[in-house]
Amino acid sequence: MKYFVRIGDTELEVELVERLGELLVAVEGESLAIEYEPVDALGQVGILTDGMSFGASVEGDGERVAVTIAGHTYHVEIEDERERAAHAAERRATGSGGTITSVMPGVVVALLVRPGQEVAEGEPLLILEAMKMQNEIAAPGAGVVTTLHIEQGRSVGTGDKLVTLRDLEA
Amino acid sequence: MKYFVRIGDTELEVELVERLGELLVAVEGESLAIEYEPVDALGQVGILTDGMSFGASVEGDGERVAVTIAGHTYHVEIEDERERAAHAAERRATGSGGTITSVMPGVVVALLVRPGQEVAEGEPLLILEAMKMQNEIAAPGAGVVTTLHIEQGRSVGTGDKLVTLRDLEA
Amino acid sequence: MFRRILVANRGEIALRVIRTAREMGVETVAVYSEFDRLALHTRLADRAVALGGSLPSESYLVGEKIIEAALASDAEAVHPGYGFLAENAAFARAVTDAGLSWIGPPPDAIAVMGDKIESRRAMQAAGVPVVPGLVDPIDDAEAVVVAAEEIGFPIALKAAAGGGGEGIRIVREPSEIAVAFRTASGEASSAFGDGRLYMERYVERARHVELQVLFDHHGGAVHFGERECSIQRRHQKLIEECPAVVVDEGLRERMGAVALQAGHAVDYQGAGTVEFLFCEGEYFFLEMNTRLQVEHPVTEMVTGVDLVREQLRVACGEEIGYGQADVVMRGHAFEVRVNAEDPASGFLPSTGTVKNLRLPGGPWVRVDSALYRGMEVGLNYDPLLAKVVVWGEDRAVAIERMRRALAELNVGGVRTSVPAALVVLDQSAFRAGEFDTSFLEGLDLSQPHGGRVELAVAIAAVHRHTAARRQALGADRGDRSGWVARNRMDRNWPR
Amino acid sequence: MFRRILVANRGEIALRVIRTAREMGVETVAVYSEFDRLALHTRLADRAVALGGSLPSESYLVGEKIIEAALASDAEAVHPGYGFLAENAAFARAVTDAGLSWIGPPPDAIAVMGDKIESRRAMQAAGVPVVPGLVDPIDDAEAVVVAAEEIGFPIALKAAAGGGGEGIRIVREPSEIAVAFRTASGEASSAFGDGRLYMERYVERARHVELQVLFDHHGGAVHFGERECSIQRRHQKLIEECPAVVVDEGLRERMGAVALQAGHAVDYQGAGTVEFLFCEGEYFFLEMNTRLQVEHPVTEMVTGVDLVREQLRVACGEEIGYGQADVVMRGHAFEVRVNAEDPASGFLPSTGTVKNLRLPGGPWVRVDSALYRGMEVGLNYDPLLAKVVVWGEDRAVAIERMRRALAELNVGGVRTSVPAALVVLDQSAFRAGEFDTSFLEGLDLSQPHGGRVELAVAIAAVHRHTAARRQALGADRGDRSGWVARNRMDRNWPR
Repeated sequence: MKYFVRIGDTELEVELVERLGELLVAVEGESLAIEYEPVDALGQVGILTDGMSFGASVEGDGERVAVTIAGHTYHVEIEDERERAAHAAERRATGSGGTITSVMPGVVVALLVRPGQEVAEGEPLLILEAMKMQNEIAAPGAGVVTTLHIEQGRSVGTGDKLVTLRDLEA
Repeated sequence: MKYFVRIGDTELEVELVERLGELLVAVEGESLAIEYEPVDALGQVGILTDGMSFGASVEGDGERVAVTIAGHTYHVEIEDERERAAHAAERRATGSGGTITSVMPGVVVALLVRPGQEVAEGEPLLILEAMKMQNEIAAPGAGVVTTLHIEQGRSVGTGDKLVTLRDLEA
Repeated sequence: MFRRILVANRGEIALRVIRTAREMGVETVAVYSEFDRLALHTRLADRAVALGGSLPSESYLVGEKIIEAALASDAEAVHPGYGFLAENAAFARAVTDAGLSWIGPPPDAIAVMGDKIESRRAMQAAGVPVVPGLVDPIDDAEAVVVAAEEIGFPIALKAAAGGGGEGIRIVREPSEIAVAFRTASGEASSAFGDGRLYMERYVERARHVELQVLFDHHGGAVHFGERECSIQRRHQKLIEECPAVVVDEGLRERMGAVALQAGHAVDYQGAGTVEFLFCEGEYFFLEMNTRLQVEHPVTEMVTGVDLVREQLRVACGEEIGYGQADVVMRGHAFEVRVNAEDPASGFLPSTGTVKNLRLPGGPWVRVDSALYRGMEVGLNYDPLLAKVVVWGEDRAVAIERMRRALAELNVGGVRTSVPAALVVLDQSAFRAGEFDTSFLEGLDLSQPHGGRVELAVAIAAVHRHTAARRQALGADRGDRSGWVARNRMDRNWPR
Repeated sequence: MFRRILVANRGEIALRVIRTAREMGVETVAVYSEFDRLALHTRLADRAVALGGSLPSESYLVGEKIIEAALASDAEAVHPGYGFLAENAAFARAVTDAGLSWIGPPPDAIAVMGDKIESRRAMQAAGVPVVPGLVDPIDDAEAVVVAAEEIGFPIALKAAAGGGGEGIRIVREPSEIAVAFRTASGEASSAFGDGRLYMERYVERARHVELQVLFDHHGGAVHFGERECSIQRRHQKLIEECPAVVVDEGLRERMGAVALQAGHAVDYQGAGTVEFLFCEGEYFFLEMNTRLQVEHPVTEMVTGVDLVREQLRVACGEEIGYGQADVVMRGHAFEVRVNAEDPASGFLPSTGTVKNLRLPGGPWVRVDSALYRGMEVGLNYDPLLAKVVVWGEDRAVAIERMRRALAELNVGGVRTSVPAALVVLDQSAFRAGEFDTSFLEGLDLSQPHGGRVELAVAIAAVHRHTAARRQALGADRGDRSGWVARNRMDRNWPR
């Protein structure tokens, strides 16, 4: 099985092959000797690789997985081959899209635009309060507001849709 | 449901009655107001009783349960009404018994008696080694060895049968 | 000494107070919101009283409920911790009016020091150096434009009623004034009900150095040296240390004297912190925090003094009982704040359930933590989950000890600020003591650090593969399954 | 400094060494038996080498395997920890013969001090006071009977080749000699392959006081004051402290000088401990432990010196670099050993799986622990699971802090010695400093302490009831179900 793992700005391909009860691992085509042994079913794992030892932890069962090694946490997004194909098809269908999503959980304390309104690049669309800080969410480019997915006073989670813009017809 | 809880040298009766989603608790007939709230499904519980708060822990699902409150661990044995009746019937059937069981895990390093041998009170029967200490296990009273449940060199666990004695016919 | 006190807080600071109180034979009463029924502070106190509600505004911020809980549970005093009502003079007054002791400074001292303008006036009068700026609060952006010409850029705009870095905006040129004023004033209005701002020169390349002080009710006063808290972002501290690399013994003596002068000027009692902006040997009074501070443990590790014990002692009328010469500093201590936030995305708040937890241990590692397995981390409370504190015979040893301790820490299920602290501790400039309050913001934290990317990626893939496989087989959730993966060239696999 | 060292041990002491090595930038190689594949020392070291086997005799006691692992992993030195091969002179020689450095004293010093008779002779020659007794080992019970007349009862019989209290028997009258000789000699034979015993007066109401010493390769030597370890049972220590209540500064100076004299007499190098029996101002050399000791952390907390760091430094040839006057003791420290044993049944060993774990934290609490959730505690290894260490400004504060810390500790799934330590800390005689090595055995630990019997019993019953109910309903294993039980008189239930 091939996995496509995105971490930071890069993506690495990991291939796993089960053979006679062993798991053969290759990262970007380079094979990696790794012993992987869960400790407590809560996330602690013992890793041995090439003589080196790590008490790592790993969480997340879906596409987002966090791996902590020596205090550093590596947040990755994983797709397997089937998911990759499905996601590609989805993207082809919806185009590049113009929906701004929330990158953090918070509360919408002010909505500064209304549907149909034209906005310039950098113009504030709403104010999101999180952890006692107010953050202006600005338009990433010029456009027309088509949909407000939120109301003032409403809580939003990470990834929730906020505002959809349509490109200005030149 | 009534529970008979043995702790140290004493036994206390606890009655639990479920009523409208609440649990009514009485220890030795004295009712006790208690809020019992598991934290993590691993044993940590939050207890509130009469304004007082405890971060306790509780382990064991069978008849032996350990409760830790403020660093002190209370080891108890619990029987419910049905078990109590069943155990009483069992004791009636087997009599007072003459089997010595191991009070600790260890290894039998020497067997000092053989079946049929007469032993005096205090006479050593075997030597059990645990945690690098050798312990002589002596006869609790005079008798005849009827059965050896163990062999030299064998490991035994807590509660395992060691030697059965029969009272000497006077 | 008090027989029983109420701790009007939650999280690690509530635990901190409970621990010392228990050691002194003082019973503690915890208060808790619905959200915190199973929090460690609720479980580890001797008694607990429900406040109801899950928002701070329904629980820990409702002074009446807290005073009612104290009276109902027969407590003699209230310890406010930090945050919430700790610097609310009206609450302090209400506590004493209810016949309870207040483990903190007199309400008047809180009121003066809690107001940027008033405190500045008082400090100037007392001969304590302050940053150049306007004494009076400002309520429109135009006034800022005018005054900026005299004070000079960059300038700082702060809520007149605020504290702890909330509502602060730095303005570097006239064109930024309008937006900065609008957002800062808006935040100040919504947070404190007072949109007025205070304006002063923003001291660049400044370091944040603060003095820990203690005053009793008999005129006695000592300081416990300084802390440096320059590793911060948006005025939220990440790493603190004691002592400061830029302060030597002579300077410590002078700054200590000034800090005590500041306290005396407002008839201070109890423990407090006088914060200074420090720049090339000069220092300016910034504000006085009229409470225990988050970073107080670094001072404790170096001086051997339990500051919470001292708070309780002076609050119930005891004399300090020792002099400045008895305060001896030994070695060096660091604190790292474990916040629920993601350094890779600009320290955005992170939420989740703590599924997996491993706290560091061993020599000279202190963990002040409210974390427990199963804990839910939400948005309603301060993101501080835990503090890792280390002591070492010198700064270099303490840095290595902190790196070692953080490498042992695991908080699974929520993102934390720890990776950012590790990056800071790796920087040669930090290790050389060369940094200021802009240091943290100058680091690129967007990419993974730690140098184990390939391994992490492989572990993640094996984890996912195993989980999928287990699901397919319908195996027990608690099942452990390990893998041995070998790297044998003769298998001719895969390229 | 070494680039990489191998740690020839397991459990908390392996972790202890790994931690300091990491802080010094020295890489560590762990070795592990099959049983310890997932142990913390295996996971937290930089490298790990499997020894195979699960018994000590197949793994940690096999010197050849360990040396092979060190060579294969390119380590430069071996740290033995305590126990296992730490005081095995032949192993120390084999290590150096293999071209590796030995982080411990010279093999000859180990050999002399490891032999009760030889060490006694050497100490007498060096003018170090020793306990009255026979110099030569004894190999039959009759000889004991004869010699006892001269030495006087009670007498102690100890394995000539033993250490750490193993194989010791106290004989109070002639009739007990036969059984005591047989069992002690049998244990000595099976443990050390040498059934000879050493015989001396058993000093009653004695306290156990020991001096921590350090010698470099250049003639430099310092001591770090004393520890008291009188709270013990069958010579297995439970609570240790630094300093000792019976030692004042003058006595510390004299005992320290004697301890250094003892080390110099055997050309000692590295860290070691000279143990004394202490009785009403008199002290007698008991033995010298030629290794790091379990209780070394109390010395570290009081002196601020990292003893493992000092071991590594002198082992690689550095000078100590400071003098006796630079060793400054501050405050008071305690250590409590968390052993897998049941105080209520005479400290019988306890086994099980650690299902549930909560370690103490907060100010001046140090936890040196090998515990992790899921750990299996068996019979094959030392029962020491963890050590809780606290520091306080004085003894009274440190006692209260230890009580507080232990109240926070939970090790679920295995019985521990902690309740016994709590009972000791509650005794007024202990708190007054009035105790000797028989103190612990004089306490009744068979009944539950803590005073919460009714509550514990109620919790146990609710737990069992809930578990049974959940099973009956077939609910999810991870299900949390809480209960609110009220005490309402108007319900007229139950009597």
